Amino acid sequence: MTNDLMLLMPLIIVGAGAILLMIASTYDKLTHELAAFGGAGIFALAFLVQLSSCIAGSVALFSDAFNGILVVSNFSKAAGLIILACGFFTVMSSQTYFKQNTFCTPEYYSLTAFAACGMLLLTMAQELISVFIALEIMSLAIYILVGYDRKNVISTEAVLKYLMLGAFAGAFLTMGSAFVYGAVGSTKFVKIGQFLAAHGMLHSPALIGGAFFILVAFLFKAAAFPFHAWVIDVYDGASVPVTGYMATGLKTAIFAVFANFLVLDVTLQNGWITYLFYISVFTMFVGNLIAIGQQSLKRMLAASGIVHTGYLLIALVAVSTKDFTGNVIAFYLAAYAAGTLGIFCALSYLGGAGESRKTFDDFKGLAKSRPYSAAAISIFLLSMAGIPPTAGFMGKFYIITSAIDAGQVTLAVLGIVSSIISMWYYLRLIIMMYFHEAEEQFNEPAPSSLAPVCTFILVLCVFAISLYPIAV
Amino acid sequence: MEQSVNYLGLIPLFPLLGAVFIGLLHVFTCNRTKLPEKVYGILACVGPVLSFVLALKVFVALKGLPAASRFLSHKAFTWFSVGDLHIDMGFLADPLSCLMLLFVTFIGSLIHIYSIGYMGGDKNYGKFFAYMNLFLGSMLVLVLGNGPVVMFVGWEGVGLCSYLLISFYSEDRANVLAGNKAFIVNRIGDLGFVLGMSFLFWGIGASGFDYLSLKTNISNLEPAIALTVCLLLFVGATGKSAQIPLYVWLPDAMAGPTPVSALIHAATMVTAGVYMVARFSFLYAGVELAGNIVAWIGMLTALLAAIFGMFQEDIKKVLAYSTVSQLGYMFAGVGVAAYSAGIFHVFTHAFFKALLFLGAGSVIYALHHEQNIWKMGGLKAKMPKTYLTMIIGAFALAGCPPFSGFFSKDEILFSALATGHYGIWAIGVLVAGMTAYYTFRMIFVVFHGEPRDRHAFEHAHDAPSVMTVPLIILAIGALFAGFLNLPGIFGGDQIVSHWLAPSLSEQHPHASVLIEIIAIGASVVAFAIGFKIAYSKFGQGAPEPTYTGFADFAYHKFYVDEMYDKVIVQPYKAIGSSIWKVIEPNVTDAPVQGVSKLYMLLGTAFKVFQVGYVRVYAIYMVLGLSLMSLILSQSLN
Amino acid sequence: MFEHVLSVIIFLPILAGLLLLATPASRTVARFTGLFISLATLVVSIDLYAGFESTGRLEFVENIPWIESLGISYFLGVDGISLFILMAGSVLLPMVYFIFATKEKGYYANLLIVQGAMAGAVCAADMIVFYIFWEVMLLPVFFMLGLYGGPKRLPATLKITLYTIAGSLLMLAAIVYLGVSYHAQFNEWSFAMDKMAQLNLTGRVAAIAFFGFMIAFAIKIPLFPFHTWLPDAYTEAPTAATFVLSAVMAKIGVYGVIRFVVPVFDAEFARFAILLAYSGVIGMMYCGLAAITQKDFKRMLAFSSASHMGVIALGVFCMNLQALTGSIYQIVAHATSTGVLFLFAGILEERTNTRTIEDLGGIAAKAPVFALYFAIAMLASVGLPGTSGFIGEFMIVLGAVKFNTVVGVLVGTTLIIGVCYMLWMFQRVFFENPTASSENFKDLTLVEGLAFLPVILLIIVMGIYPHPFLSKITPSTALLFAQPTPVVAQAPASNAQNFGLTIEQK
Amino acid sequence: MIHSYLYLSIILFCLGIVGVISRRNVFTVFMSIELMLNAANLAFVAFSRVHESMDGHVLAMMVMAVAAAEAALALAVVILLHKHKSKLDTNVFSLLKG
Repeated sequence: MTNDLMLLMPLIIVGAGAILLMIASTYDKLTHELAAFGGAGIFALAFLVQLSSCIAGSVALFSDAFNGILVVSNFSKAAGLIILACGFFTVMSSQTYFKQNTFCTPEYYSLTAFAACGMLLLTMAQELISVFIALEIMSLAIYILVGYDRKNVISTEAVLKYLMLGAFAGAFLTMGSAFVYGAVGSTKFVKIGQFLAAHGMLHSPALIGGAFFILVAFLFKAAAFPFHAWVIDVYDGASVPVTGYMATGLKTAIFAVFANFLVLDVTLQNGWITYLFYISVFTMFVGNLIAIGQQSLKRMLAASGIVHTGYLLIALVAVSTKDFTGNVIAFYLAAYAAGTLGIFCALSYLGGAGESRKTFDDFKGLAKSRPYSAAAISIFLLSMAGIPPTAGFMGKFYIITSAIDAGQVTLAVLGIVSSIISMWYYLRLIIMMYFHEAEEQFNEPAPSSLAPVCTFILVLCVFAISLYPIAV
Repeated sequence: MEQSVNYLGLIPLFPLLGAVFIGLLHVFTCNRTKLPEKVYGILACVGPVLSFVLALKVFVALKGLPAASRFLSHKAFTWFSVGDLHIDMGFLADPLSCLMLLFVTFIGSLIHIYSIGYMGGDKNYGKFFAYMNLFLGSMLVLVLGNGPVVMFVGWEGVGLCSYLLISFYSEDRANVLAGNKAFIVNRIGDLGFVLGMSFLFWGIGASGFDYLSLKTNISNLEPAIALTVCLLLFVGATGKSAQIPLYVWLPDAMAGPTPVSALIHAATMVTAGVYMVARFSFLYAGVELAGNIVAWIGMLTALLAAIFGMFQEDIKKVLAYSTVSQLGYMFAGVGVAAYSAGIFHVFTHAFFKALLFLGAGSVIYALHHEQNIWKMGGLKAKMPKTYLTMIIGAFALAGCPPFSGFFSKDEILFSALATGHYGIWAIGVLVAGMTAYYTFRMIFVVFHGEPRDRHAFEHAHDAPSVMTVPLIILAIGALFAGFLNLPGIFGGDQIVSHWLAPSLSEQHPHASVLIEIIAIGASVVAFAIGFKIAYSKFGQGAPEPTYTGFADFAYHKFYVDEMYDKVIVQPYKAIGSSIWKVIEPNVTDAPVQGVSKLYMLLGTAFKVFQVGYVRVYAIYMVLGLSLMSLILSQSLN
Repeated sequence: MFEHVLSVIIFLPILAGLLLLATPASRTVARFTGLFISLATLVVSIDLYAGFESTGRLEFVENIPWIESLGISYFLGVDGISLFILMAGSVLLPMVYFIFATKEKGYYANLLIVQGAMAGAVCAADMIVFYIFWEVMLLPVFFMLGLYGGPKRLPATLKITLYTIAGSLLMLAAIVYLGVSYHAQFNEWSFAMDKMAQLNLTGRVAAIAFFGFMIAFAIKIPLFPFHTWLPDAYTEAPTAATFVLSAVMAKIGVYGVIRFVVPVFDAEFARFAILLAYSGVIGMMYCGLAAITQKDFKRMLAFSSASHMGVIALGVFCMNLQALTGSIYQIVAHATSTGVLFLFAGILEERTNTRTIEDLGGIAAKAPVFALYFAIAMLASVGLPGTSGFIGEFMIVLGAVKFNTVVGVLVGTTLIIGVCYMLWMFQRVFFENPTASSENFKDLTLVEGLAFLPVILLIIVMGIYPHPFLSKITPSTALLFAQPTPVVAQAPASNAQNFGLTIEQK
Repeated sequence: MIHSYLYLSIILFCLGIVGVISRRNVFTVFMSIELMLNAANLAFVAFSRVHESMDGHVLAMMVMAVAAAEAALALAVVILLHKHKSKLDTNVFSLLKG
């Protein structure tokens, strides 16, 4: 039991912290700056605990808490680390962001913590209903964050779309788990695994249908084709730090649980592998093609997020169900998170009041006025594009290696092709920043130094992750 | 067998060093205070003279050796060596190269001295001598090289110098174009040379790629390869020695200063092709067909050039075509395997043609760069020395006994006859007549009759002695050089031929005295007729004729240049421009541009699907869902 | 000879460049830093050259494990093949700082970075390390081209960048394929180049991987028909970038072919050699012909450079010792001749403010030293004997004749094609009468003259006494063709020590 | 016996789907979603009967709880929408597109 507590300590810290913040924010002495530091403190603490338990690493590969409902593996720990880091940087950048945009209240940070709580649960959940609950904890918090700017019709529209479609997908998840429960008699992954091992996939149609629905729900949250349409609008409507948070933390959590679910049993994975193949291909290409046409930077990043989902799906196709470590996925998520968060950090202080700087053209001549920020953004973009020696390259390299190693040569080649296609819209921003003269002036200084510092740290991360690709 | 002497390398080195030194002097002074011309003049003559002295030393050394082993060699260093390909920067002096060496350095030195006078007052005085020295150095490398590759260095070097010197008066575009023409045409020849070398190397080059080892291994070469090599090398020769079809550059090359025409385009460089064929005599001797082709090409060139020569009005052009024609003789000679005869003609030709050019040079000098013979006339009164020397040169060129040209040319014709190449012989005799005609046409028009341009005539006078002395020396050469190879019938014992014997693989035709007499008689008669016609037409001076019909056609050189321009140059340029104007954007680059267009198109197309209505997004989901479940149900049963 | 000399050569310039970018240094500071660093690199490389023992195998090896799980290691070393490309970079680049005095800070910084990256790509003996440097060396060029290029620079920048990256990403897939199949065949992970030679690859996937490499290199070289990015890029790029591209970077493409394709894909290479050879020849003629009608001398030089690269690439495809050695020698010769010609073109452009040949004339009279240097470089690039250009070209033609007669004859025409446009340009620019723009053309200053002098001398020395250079190259190339029959019929197992990459620890 | 329950729940579920994609009123849409969730609950309960264990009931309870939370949020959003456009037609809210 104490062991359970130790393993869940990060989760507990974040959850408790969230509740405390929520309570504390009823006192109007607590300004949202203070709340920001509070939230940052919570995340930092949780991160350190998680890190220490990673380094201690004494636990068995699958050590379960609450008789198998939650399971902590190295993979979930790594995912947890990423999520907590995402939360930390989100909070930091939000603090700066809200110097320019005034719709913040202390609850914002507690919601961030709640969302993180849900994400952490997701990474460990080994039981369908707890998956559903964790998903909803996360989602509900995120819904609120997306719509946090109540005055702004855009963000309201965003939350409408997200909530509506999210709930829709959630319904599929519940239905799916209902069917699975019907087929197996239990919703625990372990049981499902045993059942599959015993009877195989094709035994009961209910199981197939259920698994199919669950898959759909995951694919929706991960924004894979054909369930990707919402991402662009929601990312666009949400405020910058939240977008960053969704793009990184949420995706990490989803892929963690997705992988956990998929590696239950080899038959399950084989059953869906052809789907995942085509879905990943379509996701990559559709995402690229949407990204090409975008004028707003946030929308472009949203579309590129879809593309990265595609790459991650490649990794899912290539994972080996036995002795699954998921380090490829975790590494790619880390690399991707570093790059994406970095850009959103930069945007959160470059964006200006009301995010007035949003389109590509607004970034013309940034290299002149803000050389270091421009350099940082370029590095993040190159990392996303997978140019060495950045983390993105290493992540892509691992994914391609694992794909070819798993015999999916075609998929690997298609992944390469899609990253060739993606090259243009990443370079486009660099070209805007460096090779064009500024048209209109956005020369307000960074309101506070937190976000710039975070950006700098993330730049270091981008290189550190690539140069020391520690096997997670 | 062969013995090594280290001073061999110095012979080309002196002029080369001179070139570098003078060149640097010029480069660093030309735009500041000019050095006095004397400095350059003296510096320029040091190199050639020293080389000449060494050449004599070589000659003596060779003389000291038994005939069979007359080889001096000097390996300076390993040039490059990759696998079987091992090339030494080495030099070889055998009788053949020694002969070339002697007259190249000798005439070279003379012409340098002459140039001191001729080039006086030119603003690029220094540059000129730098180039001349460079040329002499390269020529000596060509002559002394111990293998084809080293020879090729000189081969290209002289080509470069001829380019530089032709376009010496570079302000005038025509000159530069002439230079380009010379270089490019030579390059075409060089391509042949390089390919020939390559084939030869893969044939027998693996065990040493210098003349001596090639000569020893020649038997291992397959006939087919041998023929290919011979022809390819001969392509090189046609380029360098202005034979059909690559002769076109030589007449234009007269754009250069006259001493250049004398040294490079008459005496030395243009004979390099002949020398090369003689060098590879061991190769050509084995391949009958190649020899015949060489001989015929040579003789046809001789004929063609003679025809052109008869209608030229530029004094230097006349001489240029006569050079081409004489080169034709030489190739005919080496073609019929009479290598010594060919080389001997090279030798004598060097004297009298240099003489004629220098004479023409001093005439031009006297008339302030007037070159049209129809603006001259009656000059013999004004410039007797020049007249006298040029007459000698003319007789030699026309092949009148006992001048040098007679013996050498006769030797060639005789060997042609003796080896049964009757056609070649017949044409040769005809050409001999024509030669006599156009030579004396020139002489008479220039020196006899009434002066056509009174004003210029008044100011004409003999050149300073620095220019006339070389003339006289050359004249003596032109007179007596022939006796060096007096055939048996005149009681001589072909000294040169015997001297050359060790380094040439030829067997002398043993023909009856009758044939010899026929040959001699024929060429004498031909000369007489040619001379007679020339005298009767121009002896007393004549007005400038207007050409019609064939004459006009010949006057325009059969429009060969125009044809080349239409058939080769223009299409070449057209292809070039069409490639980067039409093909590059529309064909080669089309796929790339197409892809990028498609890319942008798709990019804009996919925005359409992001309609913004949440219901539509839900519909997408459901559609995808149903599609997937459809596939699922398919896959299940 | 201290340890990690290669790392120093690679990272000294890169770090210096990054430092310059990070600090607000002034132009002069940047210039002199660049000058100092590149000279230091030069000294170290000369030290390296002196210490090179021409065993034919890798020397100065550094091997530090990096990612054990995939057998990737930071693995460096030079042999006779890479040494000369490395030297070319180290020797040529310092000139730029002498010549171009008043450029932006970024100009010099990027130059430093690209120098280091190219050195890295050449020294890398692990495929991943190679790939990383290969990609990195593009970025500085991207920025130089985009920031300091000519008026129409942006399309050119995009084109070269996307084109090259597309190629190299395909190469990445091929590299991974090699690593994985090594894992499959010897079941241990490794990406070391020398081990790859032991693979025996067959089937369609191998052919695809072969083309993955070939296309990447063909784009970099560039090989017909992948050259279409070149004219715009070379013309629009600032002189230094053009210089770097043509003098060194293009060569690394050829180097890649020698390193990866020849030893690893021996069967495919033998199968497609004739095809590649023809594409080399066609490229040579195509670009040579295109060059003759150019109005803009920089563009003309661009085409001529492409034409020469066709010849150099051909030398590799001929699969015999002479041709291969020749093309490696020609790599250096071309760097010293055409590369330097680009610098001269830059000087012309800066002093006359025009790139149109017609606007120039009579410069030989105005600037004799400049004319002399230019003439020497030009003659080297047309392969005149006595200059560096001849040796390589001769050996390539020689080898080509053996490889295939038609190819040999066609490649021979480079003698003619090259000389046509060069003479035409030289005549218009240097001869004839001065024009308005070239009237008061200043000759090279003393500094410039001295800066160019070593290279000009190198051209001549390499032409007259190439033996010492070749003796360093040949052991490595000879190992490549150790068998009686060249790579065609090599047993994959015995390939490793034949291909000169067997490590000797010193 | 069980099958009829299942059929019912599936029909409900499909009705929900149709409602989501066909209706434009936000309220209706959210109600349809609730319908789908309840269909799931029905299935849970039915299955728990089949397996003769109470898990299904528990799960259904949890789903309900979550659904309630979701509904609460949905109502907040509806109010927000109405504040902005005083309409509840989803097609009105299509500023984000392209």
